[in-house]
Amino acid sequence: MLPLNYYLALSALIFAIGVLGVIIRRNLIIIIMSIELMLNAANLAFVAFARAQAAVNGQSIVIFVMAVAAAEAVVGLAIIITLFRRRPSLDPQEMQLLKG
Amino acid sequence: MMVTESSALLGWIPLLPLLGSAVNVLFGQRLGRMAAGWLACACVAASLLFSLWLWLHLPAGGIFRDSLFTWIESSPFKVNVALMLDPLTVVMLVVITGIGLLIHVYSLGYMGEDEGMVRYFAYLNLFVFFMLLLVLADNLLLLFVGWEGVGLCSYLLIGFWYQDHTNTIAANKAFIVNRIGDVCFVLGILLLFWELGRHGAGTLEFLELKSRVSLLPTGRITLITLLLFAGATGKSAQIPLYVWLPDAMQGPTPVSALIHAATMVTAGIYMTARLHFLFALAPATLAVIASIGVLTALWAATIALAQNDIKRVLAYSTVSQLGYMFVAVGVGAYSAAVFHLFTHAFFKACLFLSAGSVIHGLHGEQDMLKMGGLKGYFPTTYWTYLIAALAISGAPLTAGFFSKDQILWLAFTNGSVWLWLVAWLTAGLTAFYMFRQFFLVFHGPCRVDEKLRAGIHESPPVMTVPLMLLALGSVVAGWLGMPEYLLGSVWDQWLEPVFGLPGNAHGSVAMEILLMLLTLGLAGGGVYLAYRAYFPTWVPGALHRLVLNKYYIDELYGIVFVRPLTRVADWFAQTLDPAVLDRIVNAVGRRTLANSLFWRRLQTGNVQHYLVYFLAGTLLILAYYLY
Amino acid sequence: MIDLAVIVAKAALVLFMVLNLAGIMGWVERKGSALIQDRIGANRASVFGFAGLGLVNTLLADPIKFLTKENFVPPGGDRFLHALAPCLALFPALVTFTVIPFGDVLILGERVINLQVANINVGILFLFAFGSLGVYGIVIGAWASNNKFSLLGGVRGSAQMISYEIAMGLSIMGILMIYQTFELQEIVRGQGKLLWGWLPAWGIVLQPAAFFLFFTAAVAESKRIPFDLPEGESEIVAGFHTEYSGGKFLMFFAAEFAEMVTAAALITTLFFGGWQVPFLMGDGFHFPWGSSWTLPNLVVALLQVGAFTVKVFFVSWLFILLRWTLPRFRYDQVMRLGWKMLFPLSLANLVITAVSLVVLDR
Amino acid sequence: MVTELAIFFILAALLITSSLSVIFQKNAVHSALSLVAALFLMAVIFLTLRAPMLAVFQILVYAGAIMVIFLFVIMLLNPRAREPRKLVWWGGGCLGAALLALELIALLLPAGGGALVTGSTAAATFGSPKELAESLFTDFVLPFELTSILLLVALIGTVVLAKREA
Repeated sequence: MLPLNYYLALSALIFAIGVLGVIIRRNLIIIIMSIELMLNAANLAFVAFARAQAAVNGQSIVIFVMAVAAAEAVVGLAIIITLFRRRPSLDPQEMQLLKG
Repeated sequence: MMVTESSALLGWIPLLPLLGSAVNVLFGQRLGRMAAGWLACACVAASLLFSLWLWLHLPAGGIFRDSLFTWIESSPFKVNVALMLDPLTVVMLVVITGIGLLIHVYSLGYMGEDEGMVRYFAYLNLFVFFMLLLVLADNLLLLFVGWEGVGLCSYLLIGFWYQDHTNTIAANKAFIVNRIGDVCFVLGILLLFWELGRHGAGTLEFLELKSRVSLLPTGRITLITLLLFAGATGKSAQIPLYVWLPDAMQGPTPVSALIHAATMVTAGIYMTARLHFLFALAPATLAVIASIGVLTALWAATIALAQNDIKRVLAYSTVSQLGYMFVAVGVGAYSAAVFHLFTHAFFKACLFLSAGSVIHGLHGEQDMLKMGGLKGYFPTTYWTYLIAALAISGAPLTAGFFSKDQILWLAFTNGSVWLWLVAWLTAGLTAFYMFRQFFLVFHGPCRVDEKLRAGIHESPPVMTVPLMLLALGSVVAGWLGMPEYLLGSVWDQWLEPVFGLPGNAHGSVAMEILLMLLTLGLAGGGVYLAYRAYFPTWVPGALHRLVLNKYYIDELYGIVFVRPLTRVADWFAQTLDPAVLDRIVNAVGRRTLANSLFWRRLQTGNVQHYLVYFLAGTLLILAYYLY
Repeated sequence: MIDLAVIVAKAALVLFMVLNLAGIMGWVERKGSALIQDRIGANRASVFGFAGLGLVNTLLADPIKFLTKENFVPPGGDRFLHALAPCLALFPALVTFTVIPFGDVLILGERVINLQVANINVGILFLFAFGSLGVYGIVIGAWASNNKFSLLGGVRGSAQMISYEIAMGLSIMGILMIYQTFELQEIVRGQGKLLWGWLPAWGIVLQPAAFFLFFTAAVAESKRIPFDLPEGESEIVAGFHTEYSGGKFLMFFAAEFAEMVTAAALITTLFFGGWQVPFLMGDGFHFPWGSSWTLPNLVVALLQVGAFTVKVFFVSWLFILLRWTLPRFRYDQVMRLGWKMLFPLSLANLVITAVSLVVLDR
Repeated sequence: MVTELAIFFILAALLITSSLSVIFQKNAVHSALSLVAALFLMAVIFLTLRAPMLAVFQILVYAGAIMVIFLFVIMLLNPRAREPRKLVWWGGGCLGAALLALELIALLLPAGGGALVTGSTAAATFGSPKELAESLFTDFVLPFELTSILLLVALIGTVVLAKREA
């Protein structure tokens, strides 16, 4: 009989960790992994709400999130591979061609 | 109680020509020229069949309605794309699809050798679509869509031979002059909706309008109707906006017949007839309409007296006849106006097409001074032209006789003697200029260039058969609306559900017959004068020159409107603009640039910096929600 | 308390079975290779000069040999991951066996014992989920070895296993549609039905195409010849386990055979009727010609477990036979087979099954 | 109750640890493996929330497929770059993330209210494949089909991106 709030707080923490990863790391692959963490945090909240409200819809949405995450990850990695071929670095700070 | 039936067939009437147009635009070149033409004809023919079927099944005193979809919904403003078919619409449908079909078929011959034939038929079908939309619309906004659409097609078809610069100029002129009227028209629609909305009854549907317009004060209605009528003067070529129609003759002749004689230019009449319940509440507007109508009729007729271009005579004649119709509207005789619209469509289309046949036979020659004595060359066209000319002149038992006399009679009884007198004079002028043209073209010595003379030929059957049918229509179409002292009017009964019973004429049958005889006498005089003046030869004079140049109205407009406007525009462009506007604009630009130079530092190109901004924004938004 | 004991007992039984089957298969493979290559093989292990019981000797001698060898970690390698990798390789193979039913129900007094360690409602997906984790063992092992050949093996392995997982998953969709459940026990029970009164409705009968597709994909998933690209000893030394020795290598070695046994058990469960013995119902045999032979529940359960074991043996033998018969594919051939043959064929099988199910349902 | 609580806190502690490990590991491979662990733990939490299908998908899709591709790419590129970062970034990042966590919790907790997640309100079939499938193929059938298009687009896009120009 755990309160929903425990899960929500956990979800918020994981999300914040993901955000932190995106900001402080300078490796594109790890940045994408941090984004996956954030998506998972959202999933956790969905599943917890679904359980609390006994509505399976929340679980359905998680499946869509997973599909989108998969698409995002492969396309992101393909872009990284293409970038890496041009310049062997994964540091986003070295990719500043769009500087204003 | 009005019977309202829904019919899915209704939507197909305008849709078929649209499909035909779309197919011709997309695949016309691949279909081939003749296939494209026949396809266009088939679409209009199918529309005609549908129209006839619906006509036969129209319940007595009822209408057909079909709501296709909701176009705009912004409460309380709701407009459906919905169609409505009542007796008035039936009349217009018969004119548009019936005469339209004949003209389509005629075009197969007339445009047969033109390289833009596919484009021509695509435009023509598109025009039919918009015209059908205009008359089938069940609300004012949809009518306006059709209204603008036919304007567009008119523009496209006037400038059809765009390689010639004068055609493009004529097309632009038609478009711009129409725009002036359309602005007033839009204002009228908006004002109507707004005023009704203030009474909590905002709507643009005709049926609802009819029951709600009585909410409005007379002053407002007068303003609204004047604005709407201003729109009609543009579309239906009335003073002061008639100047575009003669120039519109630069287009192909079948176009002149269909758009600039039979259908589009009558849209103004149709609109006023459709909104007759509104106009009926504004006597002042009706007086204005009658005056403008009769003035236009006389004015255009006098110009027509001296034109040498075969099509321009007919164009001014059209303006003049439209004036007649407005006279009828002005005296509240909507049924008579629509009746004249109907008969006029037949004989004017016939005249235009006959003229087109002559032009076609002479390889594009339009100057009547270079014709003459063509009777032998054009056996069929000669007779069709003669019948149509008799009809427009009001020869007994032809269509024009009944419709024009009805208008004259109603002008006399419901209007004033002056109104009748001017219209009566115009009838004489009409007979004169029509037969002047007739004699110049078909009789007297042949003045055609020697080089051309060998190539003169009568048109092929694809052109002459429509001519004969139209000539037939020019005679029998009028029999629908015989006056009370003959058989009585089927016409008025048919339109009775729309307009109500025609008001009792304050006059006797004897008076009516007397007036008819007077008109007949004057018309006969006109024909005789034309015979005397033009049959062997003819000598121009000073007044003639004035009239030939259309009273220099185009020049007058040029001096009064165009040149001052140009000068003001020049002043704006050369003085005001650099001094004030440019400085403002440049200052804004400089300021923006300076700002941008500062803010672009945010645009580091580093994704993670953006993410930090993103995070900061998220934090702020969340904080806002928290507190 | 007794429930817990039953579960522990079942888990222990399964673990015992898998590990022993894996060991036995290691011996069978050597014997099989010797048989096929027409030579004497696997007869060197002897206890006190007694080599007759080769199987027992091998089972005991191999672990002892491996465990006493030096446990080498290459310099520059990742010590922790180097040790973790073999565990990760062995773990999925053992865990997946928990959802495979090895018998129907055993009735001991009042107690009805389901002869399956864990009956979960997403059983087959669970199996695939853990099967898909098997790739981590070789990938991590390869990376942690700090060796280019190892790394190549790991990269090959990850690409190959991901590719074949898709065909594998898709090929059994037809089975799932026919038996309408994710639970393996239910799938096996569904295969106990008889078609036309005499033909057992085994998966291979209803979905022959799926069997071949699944079998091929399963061989590829177990990284055995002809799909042993991650090892490829003639190209990249020994692939991902080049830098492994001693106990860690033993675990990789055991993992390969455990994986093979698990795959065989899965194929048995899905296509060969699992623990089903033809015509054997819960209370004995009912033959199609009308006669029946009533048996006590214990005997039935033993027969079923026995049948299951025999079938697993048979399929494993197929694996071994295949290994010593076919040459290795080239890397691009492996990829082409997976993506351009198995994947579309599985899809086609899926569509055809779905359509025929709808048609037959009408 | 105590057991559940203990399980939850153990799982949560492990999950947070592995998540932190994802972003603080120097080596990308270690990060990826930490993420695998985190995803696995998430799957277990899903199980405790009666979402067995999602737990299995989490392992199958995330751990079994996506993360393998991550590892594949990491090994293929084998990046060995140092990541120098100023203290400002670290401090600012940590501060921002902490703030975000606090704000999110402050926002979410009222939304959660006093609801209990592991109560017995749900039917026994809650989260079963059948129920999930019914939800997916009735309420969400359009998004479901659109997702398939998204995946197809991603597939083609990836092939086009990663293909070497011939």
